[in-house]
Amino acid sequence: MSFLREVDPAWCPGCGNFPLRMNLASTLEEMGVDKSRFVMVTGIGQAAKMPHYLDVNFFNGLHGRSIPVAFAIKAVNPELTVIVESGDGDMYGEGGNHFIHGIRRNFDVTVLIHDNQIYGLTKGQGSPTTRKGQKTSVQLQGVINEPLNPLALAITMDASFVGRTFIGDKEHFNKVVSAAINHKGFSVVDIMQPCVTFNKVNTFKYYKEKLYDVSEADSSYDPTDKANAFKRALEWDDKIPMGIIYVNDKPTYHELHSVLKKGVVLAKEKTAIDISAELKAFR
Amino acid sequence: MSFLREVDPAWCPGCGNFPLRMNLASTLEEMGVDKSRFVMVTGIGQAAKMPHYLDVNFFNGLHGRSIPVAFAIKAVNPELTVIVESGDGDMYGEGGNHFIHGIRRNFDVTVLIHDNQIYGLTKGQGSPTTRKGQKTSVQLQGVINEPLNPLALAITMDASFVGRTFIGDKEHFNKVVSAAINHKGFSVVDIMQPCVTFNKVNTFKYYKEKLYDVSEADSSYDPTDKANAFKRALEWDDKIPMGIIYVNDKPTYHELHSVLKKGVVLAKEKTAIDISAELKAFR
Amino acid sequence: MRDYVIALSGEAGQGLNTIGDMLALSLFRNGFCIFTDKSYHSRIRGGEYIYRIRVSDTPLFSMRQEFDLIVSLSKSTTLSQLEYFHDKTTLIFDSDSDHVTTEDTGFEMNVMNFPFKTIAKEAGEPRAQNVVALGAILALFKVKMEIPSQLIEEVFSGKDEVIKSNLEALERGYNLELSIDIPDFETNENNYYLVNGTEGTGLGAIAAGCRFLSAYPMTPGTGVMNFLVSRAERYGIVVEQAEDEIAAVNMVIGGSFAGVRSLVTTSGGGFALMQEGISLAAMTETPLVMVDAQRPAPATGLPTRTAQEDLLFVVNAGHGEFPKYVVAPRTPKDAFELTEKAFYIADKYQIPAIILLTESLVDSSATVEAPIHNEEFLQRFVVEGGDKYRRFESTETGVSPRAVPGGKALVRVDSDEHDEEGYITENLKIRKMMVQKRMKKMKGLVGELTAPAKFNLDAPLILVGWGDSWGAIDEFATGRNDVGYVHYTEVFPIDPSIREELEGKRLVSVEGNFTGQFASLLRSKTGLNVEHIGRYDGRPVSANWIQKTLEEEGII
Amino acid sequence: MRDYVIALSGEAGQGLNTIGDMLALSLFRNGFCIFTDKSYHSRIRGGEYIYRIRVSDTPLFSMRQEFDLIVSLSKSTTLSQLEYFHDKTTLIFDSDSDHVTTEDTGFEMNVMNFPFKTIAKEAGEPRAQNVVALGAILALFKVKMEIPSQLIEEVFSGKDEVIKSNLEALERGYNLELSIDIPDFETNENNYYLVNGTEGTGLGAIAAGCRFLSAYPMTPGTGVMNFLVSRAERYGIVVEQAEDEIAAVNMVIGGSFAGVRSLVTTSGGGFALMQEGISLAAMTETPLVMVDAQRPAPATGLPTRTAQEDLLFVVNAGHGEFPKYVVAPRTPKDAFELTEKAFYIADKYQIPAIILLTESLVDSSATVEAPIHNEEFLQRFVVEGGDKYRRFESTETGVSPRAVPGGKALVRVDSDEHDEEGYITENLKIRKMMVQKRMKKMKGLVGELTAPAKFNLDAPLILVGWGDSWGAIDEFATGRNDVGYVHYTEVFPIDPSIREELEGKRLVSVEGNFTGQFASLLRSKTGLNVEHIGRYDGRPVSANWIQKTLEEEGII
Ligand SMILES: Cc1ncc(C[n+]2csc(CCOP(=O)(O)OP(=O)(O)O)c2C)c(N)n1
Ligand SMILES: Cc1ncc(C[n+]2csc(CCOP(=O)(O)OP(=O)(O)O)c2C)c(N)n1
Ligand code: SF4
Ligand code: SF4
Ligand SMILES: [Mg+2]
Ligand SMILES: [Mg+2]
Repeated sequence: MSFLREVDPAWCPGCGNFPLRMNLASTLEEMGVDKSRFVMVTGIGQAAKMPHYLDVNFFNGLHGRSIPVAFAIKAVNPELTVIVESGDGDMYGEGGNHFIHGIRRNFDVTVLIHDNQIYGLTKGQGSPTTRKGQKTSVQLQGVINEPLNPLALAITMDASFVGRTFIGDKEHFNKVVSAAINHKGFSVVDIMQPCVTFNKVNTFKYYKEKLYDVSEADSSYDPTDKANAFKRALEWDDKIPMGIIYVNDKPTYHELHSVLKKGVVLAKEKTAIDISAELKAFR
Repeated sequence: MSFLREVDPAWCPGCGNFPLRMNLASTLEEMGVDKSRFVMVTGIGQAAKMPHYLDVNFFNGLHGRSIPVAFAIKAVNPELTVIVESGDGDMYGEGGNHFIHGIRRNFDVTVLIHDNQIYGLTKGQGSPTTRKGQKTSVQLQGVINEPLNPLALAITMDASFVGRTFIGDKEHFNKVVSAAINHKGFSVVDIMQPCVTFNKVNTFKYYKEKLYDVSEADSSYDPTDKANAFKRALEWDDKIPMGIIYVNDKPTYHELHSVLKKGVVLAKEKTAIDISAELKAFR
Repeated sequence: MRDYVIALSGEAGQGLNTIGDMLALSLFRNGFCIFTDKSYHSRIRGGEYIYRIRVSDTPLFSMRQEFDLIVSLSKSTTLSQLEYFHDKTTLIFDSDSDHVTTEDTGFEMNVMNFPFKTIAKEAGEPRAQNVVALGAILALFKVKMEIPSQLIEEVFSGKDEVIKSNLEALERGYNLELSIDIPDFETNENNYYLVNGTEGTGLGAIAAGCRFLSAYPMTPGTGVMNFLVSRAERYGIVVEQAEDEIAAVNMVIGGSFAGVRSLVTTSGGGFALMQEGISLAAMTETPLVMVDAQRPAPATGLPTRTAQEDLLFVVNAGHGEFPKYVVAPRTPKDAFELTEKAFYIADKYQIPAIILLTESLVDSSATVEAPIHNEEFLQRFVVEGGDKYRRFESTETGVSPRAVPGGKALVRVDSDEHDEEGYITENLKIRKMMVQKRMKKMKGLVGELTAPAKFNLDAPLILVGWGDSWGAIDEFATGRNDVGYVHYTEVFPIDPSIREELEGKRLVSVEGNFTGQFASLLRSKTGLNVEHIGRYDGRPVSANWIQKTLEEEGII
Repeated sequence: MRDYVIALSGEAGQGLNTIGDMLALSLFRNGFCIFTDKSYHSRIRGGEYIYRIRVSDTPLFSMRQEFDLIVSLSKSTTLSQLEYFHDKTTLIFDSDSDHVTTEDTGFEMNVMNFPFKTIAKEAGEPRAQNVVALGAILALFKVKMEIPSQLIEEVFSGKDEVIKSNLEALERGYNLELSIDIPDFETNENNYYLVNGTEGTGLGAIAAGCRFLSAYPMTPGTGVMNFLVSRAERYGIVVEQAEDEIAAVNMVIGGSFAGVRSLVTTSGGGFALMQEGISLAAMTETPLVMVDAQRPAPATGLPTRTAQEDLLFVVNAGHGEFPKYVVAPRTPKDAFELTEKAFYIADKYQIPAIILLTESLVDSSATVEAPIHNEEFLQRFVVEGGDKYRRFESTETGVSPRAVPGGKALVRVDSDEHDEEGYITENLKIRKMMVQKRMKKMKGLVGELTAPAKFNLDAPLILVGWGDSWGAIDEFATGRNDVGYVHYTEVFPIDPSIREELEGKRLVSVEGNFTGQFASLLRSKTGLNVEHIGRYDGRPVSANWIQKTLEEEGII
């Protein structure tokens, strides 16, 4: 079952979203994801155009608001596999509050962030992950804000799965993203994706040189050690950690929720409620 | 110069906001803060009523939106001492996105959060800091979300000063809050404040028993060690850390901003711009 | 029409709400008709809390502001009510407490005092002073003692000792024999229900099959969330407290997209944060049902007071152009029925439907006939779809077949302009077609409207109203032949054909706002010239207020 | 009136914008009048990018959609323009490239091709093919070669080699001698400026003394932010990119509260997120100036297209009732002047003032007279205050003395209802007084309005318009004596006295939306019956479109 739609994506030639798309489609295919029970939820941005170039159910909503939509879809229909596809501006900027509170809910979702460290679609403004000093179309003198560290933030909020991968390493992408999807709970994957048009700093080469997999580098790496994972997540300038950074297998929203833990699929319930009994209390 | 206004606060008898108010007023007095150059910015909630019970300049704005207002006040008038007064719902819930991005700007502000681990003014719903399992007026079966850890979050975002104190320890309050105000940059102080009406778990006694000061407990405690501060910040169930948890003396927004670093006080500038010269470029 | 108004006056935290509810319910269960309201401050303890109960023998739907009997638990809050005293108002207070004197008020009053606290102590429960007062008032109305006794047993169920002493306190109150004249009410067996606006809306939502609610707490909209929370386990409803209102509305859109009737509740300031979400629902043609319980604004305004200030804001909510449906119930019964209809219309036309409540409606209990549950309103209009399914297929009515994900069809929706399949498009011909498709629904929608309530349209003066002002307007107009009215519960869209009936008449809109928003709306849809009077001090309009204001303005 | 329309057709990333700007500016500097527009997709590379230039001898303010000359850099984007070809349209393309044939189009065209690429290569800069075309067109208009030469030197300043080869390419282009007839324009010395809506607004803001801007990027509102960023160092302006639109509006309110003229810019979806902030500004009576650059909605809609869809949304923005001021400039000159006025009105009345732009206005350059800077508009109305200062003092005009923190007075403002000092209150008499105080400002505000533009009001058909449709309406009506118009730039509030002038006439509003929003607004304020025609496919109205649509509707 191919997840690709035959279409010409509106991305710039050379954009990191092209390999990302191919990697994602093949990951989904290899995992044997059931297309009819798969929903992709997105905000707005270059990343968020993804579902238009795949053959999937999708809800392409507002800039920054994918998480609450995804939450409710999953809440009312736990049978669906829900994936959020977002950009660094979309998720960590406009969507920041939903990101942190979505994690707190630990519902079963996989959140893929195309992190190109720039606002692509709106022409090159600094994003929350743009590094200090980088000059952009609005930060003409260079960014002066402290960059947001997505992995550290996700770990702090205790996301139950936190990973990072790179569009340029198909195998690694497949490994991390499929683990994220298989993981039960809120999974965050920060995906390094070069923007060839607006980000001349964080290029393919840049990532290629700096990224390393934490468990390849250190076979004893323990992703369940939160403080240690946090420390790893702080690395950037010399070497950038990727792979499965943090895992905390804890009960999901559905497992803890007093109504949902009974296994009810609200989206399939048809029972009308007999309101007359309820009304009696008001006599 | 007294910072107290003669007025009967609308809080419940026994509320932790009463001692908080007295502690704060005396801290400001002892510091010799210049009242005419002091502005308090708040959102909405019980905490946010504070400026009405003090004799200060204030902007009592919208629920959750104090940080952006405070940012701009400081940006255009660096001569003002700006304090944000907020609740756990106001700051970590509705205001979460501004909290994380406000920290990234590292403008010189002190953010005091009256953390009663509950929504007080709206009658007892769970807040982001309510612990798992606690029953509330909406979470009848107990909260199931992972609580938000304010200190860990502030450290992750690299707030340049992160502290915690308790309304029941005047001296400690004075120490931490005055250090926060004296600190140049974004200072966060999470203040444990019992809500006697809606939070029967996190009581005065509860805090009194569990809170300990990190540097009193360990005289070698180094608040500039980020990973260690993070680890401390994770403590809760047995012992709750307070004091000056994390400090990172780094340049402020004003020191980095290409226009503001020249020392300009926009609020005092009167120079009209000669637009005709500018217009010439369009001929 | 006979009526009698009782006020309980005290501070938040003194248990006035409990005792008021018990008083109202006991009178109601004894066959009286009841209308209640509350006047309170935005604080948890202290401040002013006035619980008023209007007793009558036929149902009434507004308060008379002047009370006949006031039970005072706090001197200061009672003094703040002096403007509502009339010549024969009786003041009751606890003789053990600091009390209101003629010197305080500056006029003679009919004063009674009883040692409530002492009596309660004698009954073995010093905190039961309110129950003593309850007994005394109920005796006055000859309410059967089983009725309050049963309530006491329910409220304190499990605590036998407390029940015993409270029953004792009740009985002692019954025996106090207040010498107060009350009207000679007729109480008959009836089929009425005592419901407030919050309960009416909540019950309507449950009856409509709502199984997902998301909200961020905001007075006075929180009540509906609390109501559904209280029924969540029983009916399998998921109620999620969101991190902010933006999350709340997007969650509800997500739940609805996935196939479940979902509701978001808020008040004006929270509604302001949901604007982009409304526009999203419109563009994705996802049914969206919202409750906006109005309070005085701008900004934070007066959180615990009432207003009808959000009308034009709500009618014009969301950037861009699209059909929406806005209702403003008159009564708790209406709230039930219009909530059901809102879910139905939202599903049938795949549009936002907004239920505009007010603080006074949500906080007031009224005696109503049984709300009518409409089976037809359960229809979901969801299709299964198949291989060639197109979510935004162009149709005659503008309504496309709606499938939900997880079934046979792949469902694609986009907040950008899109083609019939749901894919993003920048083709301007498709754009044009899609605008027309969405706007076509207006025609069907107007066909769904029920005519506004009309009364005595031959009169020289026609009052215009909407929402919960109806009780006051109806009470004022009833029995006068110089005044008629037209009153709306479905406030958007508006059927312009009303023009024919109203043209040439003097129209005066009565509204809970300053600018006359409904007058302006009606004018924009019909060209009719509509004057207005408005109340904007945070209190609901009443028949008396209408009378006084029309006189002041020289209209009558 | 002579005119000539040139279209440059290609894809995003082909440098069309640079070359279009150089072409327009060269023609302008040679004395021609210019109006440009752009049609492009929401993508960074590829897609369709059409840059159109209308040349005339007197200033025009709308596009003629049919072009006389098209320079094609891409076959597919040119084919998508076929509907805008007329009999005599000349198509120019690079003979080295894949090109449009009669077979493709289905009709005969006037085709010319030149080996632009080859010529550029010969000039030593293969990428300069656009410059060759530039030279060829400029030669046609007999534009002095110094003019584009100077531009090339500016654009490539510092890169001497590149300048040299580009100048060479330019000259070779000049020598191509296209045999195309163009009208015989008169070009005179003049005092005109070539400005687009973004620049007009940005310049107006700078002239008004705006020193703080906060925004979250959103097409087509981003331009004004970029403009101020480009001048930030020169004039000492702080431009802050916010984390979201809610932060942006609250920042601007904060900056304004602290005493600095501040501006927030956005587009419809972002404006939706600022609703609560608008209400906050109203309640705290903090001046708030906003730019909403409209694009087609709902939701994400069509990011790079134009519309006039936000009018009623903006006019009714923010929960609760309060005065606001809304302007919709016709031209870039207007944008300058009304932006200045918006800052002035916001300060004078301490209210929100909103500047409604459109994508077509911000992206179009026009030949305008010098924008008039009004010194009076720099007045700030800020007082020093003192010990007894009361921020919300009740006054005749409703405007209270405004002090800013840091001075002699303590300044207290609250989003709750408050007393004159700014302290929170739940006193309902004060509430009532405060509503009246805020609303009183409406009177002064209406007095500030300039009359709408009026033309030939004796005609049997009066068109009604607002904002940047003026160019098209004026062009259509000029020279016809059966059509007049009334055209608004100040769209809220509306002075209802216009009724007297328009009563009894056939009024047809011409708008960039489906529902006729201004028609509806005017009707609600005046009772006038206003019909409407609307364009809602994302393209601006033009004189031709008006003609065609009025004919189709049987109106003319
Ligand atoms: C409410 C709102 N604000 C702003 C925008 C404009 N906008 C669209 S995408 C985007 C940023 C995209 O950046 P990112 O999320 O990093 O995605 P990228 O394009 O880089 O993949 C913005 C600001 C919008 N669509 N909606
Ligand atoms: C936009 C908006 N949403 C909701 C509210 C209602 N509201 C007022 S205060 C509050 C929560 C207060 O909780 P917290 O910040 O913890 O303050 P506390 O009262 O506990 O001190 C809420 C939800 C509001 N005023 N505005
Ligand atoms: S702008 Fe950047 S992210 Fe967007 S499509 Fe182009 S290369 Fe990709
Ligand atoms: S509700 Fe809680 S926080 Fe609010 S005033 Fe009462 S005790 Fe204090
Ligand atoms: Mg990005
Ligand atoms: Mg709290």
